[in-house]
Amino acid sequence: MQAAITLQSLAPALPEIFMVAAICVVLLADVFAGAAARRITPTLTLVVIALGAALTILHAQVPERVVLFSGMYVADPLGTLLKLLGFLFTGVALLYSRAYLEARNLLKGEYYVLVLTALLGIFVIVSAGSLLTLYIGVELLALSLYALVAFDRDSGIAAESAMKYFVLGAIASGCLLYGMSLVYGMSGSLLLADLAVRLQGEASLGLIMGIVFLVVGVAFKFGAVPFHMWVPDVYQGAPSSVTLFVATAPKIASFALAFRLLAGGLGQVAGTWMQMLSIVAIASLVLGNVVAIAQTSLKRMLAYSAIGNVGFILLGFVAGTEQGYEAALYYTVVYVLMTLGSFGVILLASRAGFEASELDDYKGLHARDPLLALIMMVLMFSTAGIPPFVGFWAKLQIFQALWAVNQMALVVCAAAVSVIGVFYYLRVVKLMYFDAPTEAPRGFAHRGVRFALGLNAFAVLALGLLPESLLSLCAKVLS
Amino acid sequence: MENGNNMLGIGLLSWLVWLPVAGGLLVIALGDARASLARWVALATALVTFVASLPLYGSFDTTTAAFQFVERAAWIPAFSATYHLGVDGISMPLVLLTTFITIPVVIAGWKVIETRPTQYFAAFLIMEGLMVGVFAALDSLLFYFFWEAMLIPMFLIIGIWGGPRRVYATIKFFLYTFLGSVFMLIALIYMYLKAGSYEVTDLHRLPLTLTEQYWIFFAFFAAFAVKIPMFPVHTWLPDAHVEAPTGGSVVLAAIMLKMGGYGFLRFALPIAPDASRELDTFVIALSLIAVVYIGLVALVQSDMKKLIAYSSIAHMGFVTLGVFLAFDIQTATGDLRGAGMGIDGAMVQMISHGLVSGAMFLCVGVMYDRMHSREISDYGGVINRMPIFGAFMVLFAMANAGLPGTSGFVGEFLVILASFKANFWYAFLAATTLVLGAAYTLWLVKRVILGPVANAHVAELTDLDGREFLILAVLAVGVLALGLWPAPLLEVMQPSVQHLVEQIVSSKLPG
Amino acid sequence: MITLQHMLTLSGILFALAVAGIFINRKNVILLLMCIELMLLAVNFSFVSFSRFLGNLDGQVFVFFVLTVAAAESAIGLAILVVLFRERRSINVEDLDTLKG
Amino acid sequence: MLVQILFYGFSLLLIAAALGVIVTRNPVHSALCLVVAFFTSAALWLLIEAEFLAIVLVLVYVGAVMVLFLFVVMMLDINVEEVRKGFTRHAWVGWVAAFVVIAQIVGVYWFKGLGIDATVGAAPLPEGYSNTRALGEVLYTQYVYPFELAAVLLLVAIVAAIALTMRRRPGLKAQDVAKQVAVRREDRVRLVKMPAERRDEGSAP
Amino acid sequence: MMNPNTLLAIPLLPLAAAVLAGLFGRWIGRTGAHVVTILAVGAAFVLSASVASGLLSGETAPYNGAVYTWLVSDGIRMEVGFLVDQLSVLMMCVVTFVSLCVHIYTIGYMHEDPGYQRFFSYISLFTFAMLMLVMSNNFMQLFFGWEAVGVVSYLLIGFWYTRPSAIFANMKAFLVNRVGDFGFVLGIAGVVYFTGSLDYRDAFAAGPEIAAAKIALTSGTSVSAITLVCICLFIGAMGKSAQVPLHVWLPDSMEGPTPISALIHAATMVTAGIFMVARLSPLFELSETALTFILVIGATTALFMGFLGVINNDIKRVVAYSTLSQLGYMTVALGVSAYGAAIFHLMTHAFFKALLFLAAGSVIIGMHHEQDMRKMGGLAKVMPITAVTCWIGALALIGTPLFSGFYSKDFIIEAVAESHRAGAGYAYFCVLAGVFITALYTFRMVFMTFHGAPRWGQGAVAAHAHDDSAHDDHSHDHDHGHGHGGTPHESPWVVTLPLILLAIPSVLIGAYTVGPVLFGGYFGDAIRVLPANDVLGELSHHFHDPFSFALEAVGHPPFWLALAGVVSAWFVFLRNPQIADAFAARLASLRRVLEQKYYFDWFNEHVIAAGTRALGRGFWKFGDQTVIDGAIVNGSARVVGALAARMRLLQTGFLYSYAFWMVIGLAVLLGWFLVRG
Repeated sequence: MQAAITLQSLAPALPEIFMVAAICVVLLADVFAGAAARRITPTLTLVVIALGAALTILHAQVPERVVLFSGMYVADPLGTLLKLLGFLFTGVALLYSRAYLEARNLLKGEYYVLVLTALLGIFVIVSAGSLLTLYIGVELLALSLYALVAFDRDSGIAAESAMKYFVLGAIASGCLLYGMSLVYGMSGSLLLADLAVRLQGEASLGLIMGIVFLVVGVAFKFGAVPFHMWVPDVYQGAPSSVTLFVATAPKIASFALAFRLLAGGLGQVAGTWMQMLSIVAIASLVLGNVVAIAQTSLKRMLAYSAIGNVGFILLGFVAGTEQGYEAALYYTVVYVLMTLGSFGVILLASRAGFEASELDDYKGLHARDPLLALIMMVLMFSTAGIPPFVGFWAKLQIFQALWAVNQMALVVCAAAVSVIGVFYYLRVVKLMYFDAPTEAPRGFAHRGVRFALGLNAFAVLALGLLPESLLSLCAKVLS
Repeated sequence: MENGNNMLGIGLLSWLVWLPVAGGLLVIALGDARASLARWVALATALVTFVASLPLYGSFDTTTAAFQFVERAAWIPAFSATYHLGVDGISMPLVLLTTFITIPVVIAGWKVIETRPTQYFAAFLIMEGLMVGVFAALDSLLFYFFWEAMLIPMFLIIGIWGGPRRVYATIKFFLYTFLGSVFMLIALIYMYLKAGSYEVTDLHRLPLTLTEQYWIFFAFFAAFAVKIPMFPVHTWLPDAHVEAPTGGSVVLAAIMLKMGGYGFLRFALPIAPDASRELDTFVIALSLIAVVYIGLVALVQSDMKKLIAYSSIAHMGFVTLGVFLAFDIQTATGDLRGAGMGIDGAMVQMISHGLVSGAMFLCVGVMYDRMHSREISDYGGVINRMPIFGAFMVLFAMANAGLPGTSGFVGEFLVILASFKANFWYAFLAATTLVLGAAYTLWLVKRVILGPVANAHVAELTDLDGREFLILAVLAVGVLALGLWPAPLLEVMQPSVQHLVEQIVSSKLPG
Repeated sequence: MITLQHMLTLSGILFALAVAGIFINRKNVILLLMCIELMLLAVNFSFVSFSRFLGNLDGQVFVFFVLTVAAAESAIGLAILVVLFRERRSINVEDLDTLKG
Repeated sequence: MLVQILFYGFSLLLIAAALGVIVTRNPVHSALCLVVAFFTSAALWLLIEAEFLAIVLVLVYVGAVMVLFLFVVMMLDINVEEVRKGFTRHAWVGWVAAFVVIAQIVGVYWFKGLGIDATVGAAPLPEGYSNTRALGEVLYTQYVYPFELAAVLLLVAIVAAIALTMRRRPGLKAQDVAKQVAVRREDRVRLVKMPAERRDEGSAP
Repeated sequence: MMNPNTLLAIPLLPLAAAVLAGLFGRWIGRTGAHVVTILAVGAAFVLSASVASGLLSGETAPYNGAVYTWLVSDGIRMEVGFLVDQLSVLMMCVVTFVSLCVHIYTIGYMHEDPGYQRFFSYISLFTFAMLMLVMSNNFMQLFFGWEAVGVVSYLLIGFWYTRPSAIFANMKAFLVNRVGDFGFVLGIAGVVYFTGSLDYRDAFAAGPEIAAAKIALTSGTSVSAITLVCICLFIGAMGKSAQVPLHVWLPDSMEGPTPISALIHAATMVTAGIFMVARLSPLFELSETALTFILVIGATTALFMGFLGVINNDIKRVVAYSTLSQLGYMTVALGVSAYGAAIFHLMTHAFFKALLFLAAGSVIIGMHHEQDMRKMGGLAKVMPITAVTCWIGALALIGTPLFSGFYSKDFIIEAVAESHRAGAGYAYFCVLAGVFITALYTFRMVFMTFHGAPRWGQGAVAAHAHDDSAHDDHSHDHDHGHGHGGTPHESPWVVTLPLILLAIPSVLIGAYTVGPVLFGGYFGDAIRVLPANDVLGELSHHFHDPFSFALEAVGHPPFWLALAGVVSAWFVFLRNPQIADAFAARLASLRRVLEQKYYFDWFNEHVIAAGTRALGRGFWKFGDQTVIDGAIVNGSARVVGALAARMRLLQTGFLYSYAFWMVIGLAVLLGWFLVRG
């Protein structure tokens, strides 16, 4: 563990190292570019992200688990995949956001820096080998997000939602920490690998208490009921571009957090947290899908939809098998892909002085902007879990994983609730296609971004028709 | 067996699935600006697909119950799901029905659809492909994939081109069907985990305890009973039919409802035969309620489409009745003679109902296009102004009432014959359709078609144009041909039906 | 003799009080930030005691990082508070109810 | 014995201070209670021989964080009267919930058994042990990775705080020292040569 | 062996003509239409006759073979095929001959109608359907023909589709027939159940097996299979042959043009039920109960429908009630196993009843489409041919010795008298009383129409305005070549020729054929009677030759009853019409019952139809809309919606409540797992 650190040995940590450097570069470039920063920083950030992804692919791939920094850092194929997805989703999110930010005078270097630090936080979580790195990653991500949510300083609701997010997030961090302290106390180590070895058999009460606190922390990061209260407010209050980001890439982090912590560190006492998660998951499914019906704001509706979908992801963990984790991973990836698209549509349907955030803003969207409506429809059906779109496979896999461990009640419950959920996705389609357009203005018409969005929707369809590639990828990195 | 119907390395059934989908996409790509070209492309696609589907019948081997025109390719190795298509005597006629019905549907929407015409045609073409997929899929996951995907175009068709309450109707349609299908999915997953495969044939072979079969049966029942639809989960149908545009109603009645019946034959019965045996009285009771109760309800409808919709439910009651007779027949007579007749009857009833209800809805569409009303009370004496149309309408009405010589008779007759073997009262109640079916259909004809010209609007009606004549004539020929000589249809079904009967009476209980 | 039990109990009470402070207090947001500090203090107590009583230094290192993070966190929290106050001219918790439902 | 007296004394003080944070109505008082809580905590940590952290706690928290809090409280010029509303009707529910959580946690520690033996005192430290040194040794070796990340975390805090609070208002009358220093004579005064003109008295109406 | 192609041509020629006239009527024109159809039907008649002569002369054996396989299901072949034996060939001849006459007659009757081609198409189609029915060798085809004649009847009753009464009547006819078919199809299903075949041959062969079997109706009770099957089959016959209580459609069917009334509702279609029972005699013979049932139904129909003829004033309806009554006679004959007598009466009845109808039609034409007998009288002078032929028909109907009806009816009465079947006594009374009644209403009609003082010419136009329903109106266009209320005139030759053609057999056919048909073993194997039931066999001992039998009849009660009927008719309706009025006033309540036709229509409309609709509406409004849609479907949607509205209130917007819920969540999880752990 105390072997000399060489450049060669650090290669698996290249993404993080690169990101730290990149953050500094972008920050400095932005400061010194002055007025030109508006143009340079976004592009530079995208270049940096692309570069990072390329470097990750070329140099940071590991065939199997590699441990660095005295066990603090773990590199494995799953980590590489998640990081690449992090790069991808963040890059796409930034691509979609640019015009929106410009129109709202939010296009500042700090925004991009904060996004990059959030991404770094995600990476840290993804590669965390100890409770400490996990915690720092969580905080790195969370603090960046708090700042991003409040980024539109002229928006009262943004500040309000940021405040709520912050306070609740801090409580959740507190719980997470308290849980970590208990787990540490029970095991005497911070390293997840040690935990997995030391915490076995019948869980002691202290451990159970610790796990409860950890589950609360994890559930909060996912936005699962009853630790979900921040989700609707943040989704609605934050600038749409931030919502887009909050709703997407951090879900990878949440998955990684749950996977590293629960499945990894506490994998031998899975029985305990699986039960807790199942309660949380069912509550999320029910509340998310039911309350979404009563929403009038699309962003808020998608927030509740997120809560419901998180319930599905957690169900994957509840299964507690490799198949279950696979399903959760797949679901996460797919969900993020779809959410990127739907918030992308929200961004593109907005313009200066007009936020297309209310459901009624989408009335007759098809008549105004057929492509956007088509994309949104694809995404809505996909999120609802209707074939031939990829969302179906995600749900199917969760069901399969749960059935495989005979969790019939959960399967039936999830299935029934997802039917309720379908209703509000259909309502969006209904507004766009069946209702007459109101006199609402057209959104931005940036061809490149529209193309990207179209590609996003196409991916949802293509992965739905031929799901094998992504499925086997998920299976490969987890085995 | 491989019939070797390959073009460009793609099997015939694949062509039938994907050609319409591709045509639909092409039509969308043409856009409303080139609507007239798009119409012709749509028609050409429908025609080519139909012609392409004819070899299914022509090269069909009627001596075997095995699946034919089989295509199989890896699809999702992770779930060991395959892209597995094939038809037997049960699905092949339904595939042909699908490809056939799409043609009149396209023609029916030719001029009438003015808003977003290309999307309209595209939706139908895509749906055609998906529906063929449903009937041809031999992998249950693939089946489910098509089954659900098909909801999307139908949802849009009702929602975009439908009537005033279209939103309610289409969402009701979607949620109802979706709710049912989800349970089927759960059952499929369960069996996949047991059998390690989604292959239909593997599921057929999978031994299951009675409890398992009960649950699986109910899951399938939820999906198929909604789709058919059976009492008491039928209430989506009248709404969907009433609000859907003509083409939508036609496809809904002619094909979509058949998927429920097909599902029972392909999945519920062979997979859970012992549960089916235990629960057959329940299903039969619901079917008979459908025949009597729904027949009475149809009688008092004031909306033409609703009336036909209810009549569809009653007719589909015969399908479920026929399908589930086998067990009671075995109990009552000790042998299986007649069981196949019930299934034969159900199958013929499905095909026939596809033609007849499609034609009925087209007829209503013809009137609706002129009068923009579906209320019976707005009509009267239509035949005075539209004699040719009136003749067609009377013909289809008679077919709907099950007149011998039309296709509507064959299925009902066979099912009644078979049901007598099971229980006299089954036959008794089923036979009430002779009276009820005639009552609501003829009363409709009396109030709408016959009589003196009712009002000034009727007085301004013009008779069928060439386009309308063509589609009604084609359907009329179909209705009569099937009624006068159903043997070719029965012949292709025979081995598969026999095989099915053998399957469903052999217990799958382990040990 | 001070046992681990004593320290942990103290930590537990502090934690619960801090949490309680957040939701029984509707006065102002700044108090919530203080409660959060209190909560982190409780956690630190737990870590320090475990570390000391297990004879394992990791817990104390963790506390070190928690302190760092807490500082950064309060900086950001206060920054948000400032933004909020500028927009709303109030930091009353009960005024933060625009987003709901 | 002395240790125990000290422990209980500081503990009570700590809890009282924590309660004070929650119940006092003036935010400044709360902040001061919090300071007290930190001090007593530091004392308690000293009691269990975690000297370094005790000192850091005082330095970082009391020295930096709490000052920041007070600064903000003062800066925002909060109307103390308005804030003095106190608890609302349902506060008792909160107290009950808090009590339940306390009961649960304490119950585990005292009555149910934690899973490890928590009733023993800490092992005495070896001779010449330096808590600070021991921490320092691991911090830059074993924990170098989190250490670096902590740096990024602080950077985030800086960037975020600046991005959120710093604004350049166009109408603000602030001095720019650099500009003041860089000024040249020519920028201040311009000498203009003009031909003399006769005043035309009569042109005025 | 008969040539199957010939047999095939017999039904197909009219079908082809029907298609030609129906689909291409516009191209071939009016003349083309009637030429084509008449040629086809004529050819069919000629072919039938040649087949008949071949069969009767013993040159060819009865034919029984399939034409094509309709379908094969579960090993049961359903075929279209012909069974041409003595029974069916007789029917074929009758059908084609009457049809031919009606075709010719139609040229005159319908010559003004715009639906001329359509009409010819329909009646040709009917001929096809009827031939399919009688020539069938299996139940499936029987049912096909059965329904097909029903549907053509539907089309023809509603021929003038703008008339509300016509389209009401045709729907009623179809529906009532469907009630019969309901039983019929059950009966067929029963046959298939027991024999596994639809073929007559197999069914008859399996008759004893069915007789031995039982059908469980409830878990406790079971009935004899043969009885159930036969009664079910007979219910079909009740619908088609208008037996009480399924007779209600037949009087209303007079809304159709008169040629139709003659062809379908007198001569052929309504006798399909009789034919069917005779055809299936090997089965019916096995069930004493079913035959008793038939007997009682038939006797009731024979008598009570006759009463209605006495009070009706519509010339066609009187004939229609007479048809009902005569059908009752035939049914009675079936009921006493005198199938031959039934068929014989069917044949003679076909001729004289068609004759009467066509004569009535001729009167109607002559009266410029007036049907009310109260506005006629004395027409014998202006319409001599019609009057004479009508007299012939009437005499045949009441069973005047030597006329065809005499032989057929008298043997029915004799057979009933011979029979020992339960209900035979009641039936004997009914048929005897029926003789008097028949004579009464028949000659009431004859006298009111052709004799006495002419009542036409005054107020006919005004009456027309009031009495639209009893008026044979030619469709919506009132643009007749001549006005109403003109002087009656004799009809053109195309009308009178069929009258004459029909009058000949009405007189002669009875005497000519009674010997061979009834007693000469004519039917051979076509009709099977158990020796115990063979009443005709008993009668054959008394029968030597037609003339002596006619002489003997004078000594029998039927003759005197008929005479009494004629005399009463003469006395009451011709000599002293006020007596009739006095009777009417005296027996007002009885008269009301008769006028209301025993309240059958009232019951059907107000109880059955209205009840059905009320039930349907109840199911729809309550079952579908309130319970299923309202409570369950929309109800659950509402519940979810309300739940959503409630649950979203949890998200109060207040930070402390958010925190509170988190703590609650924490506390619950802690509590749950700490207590459990």
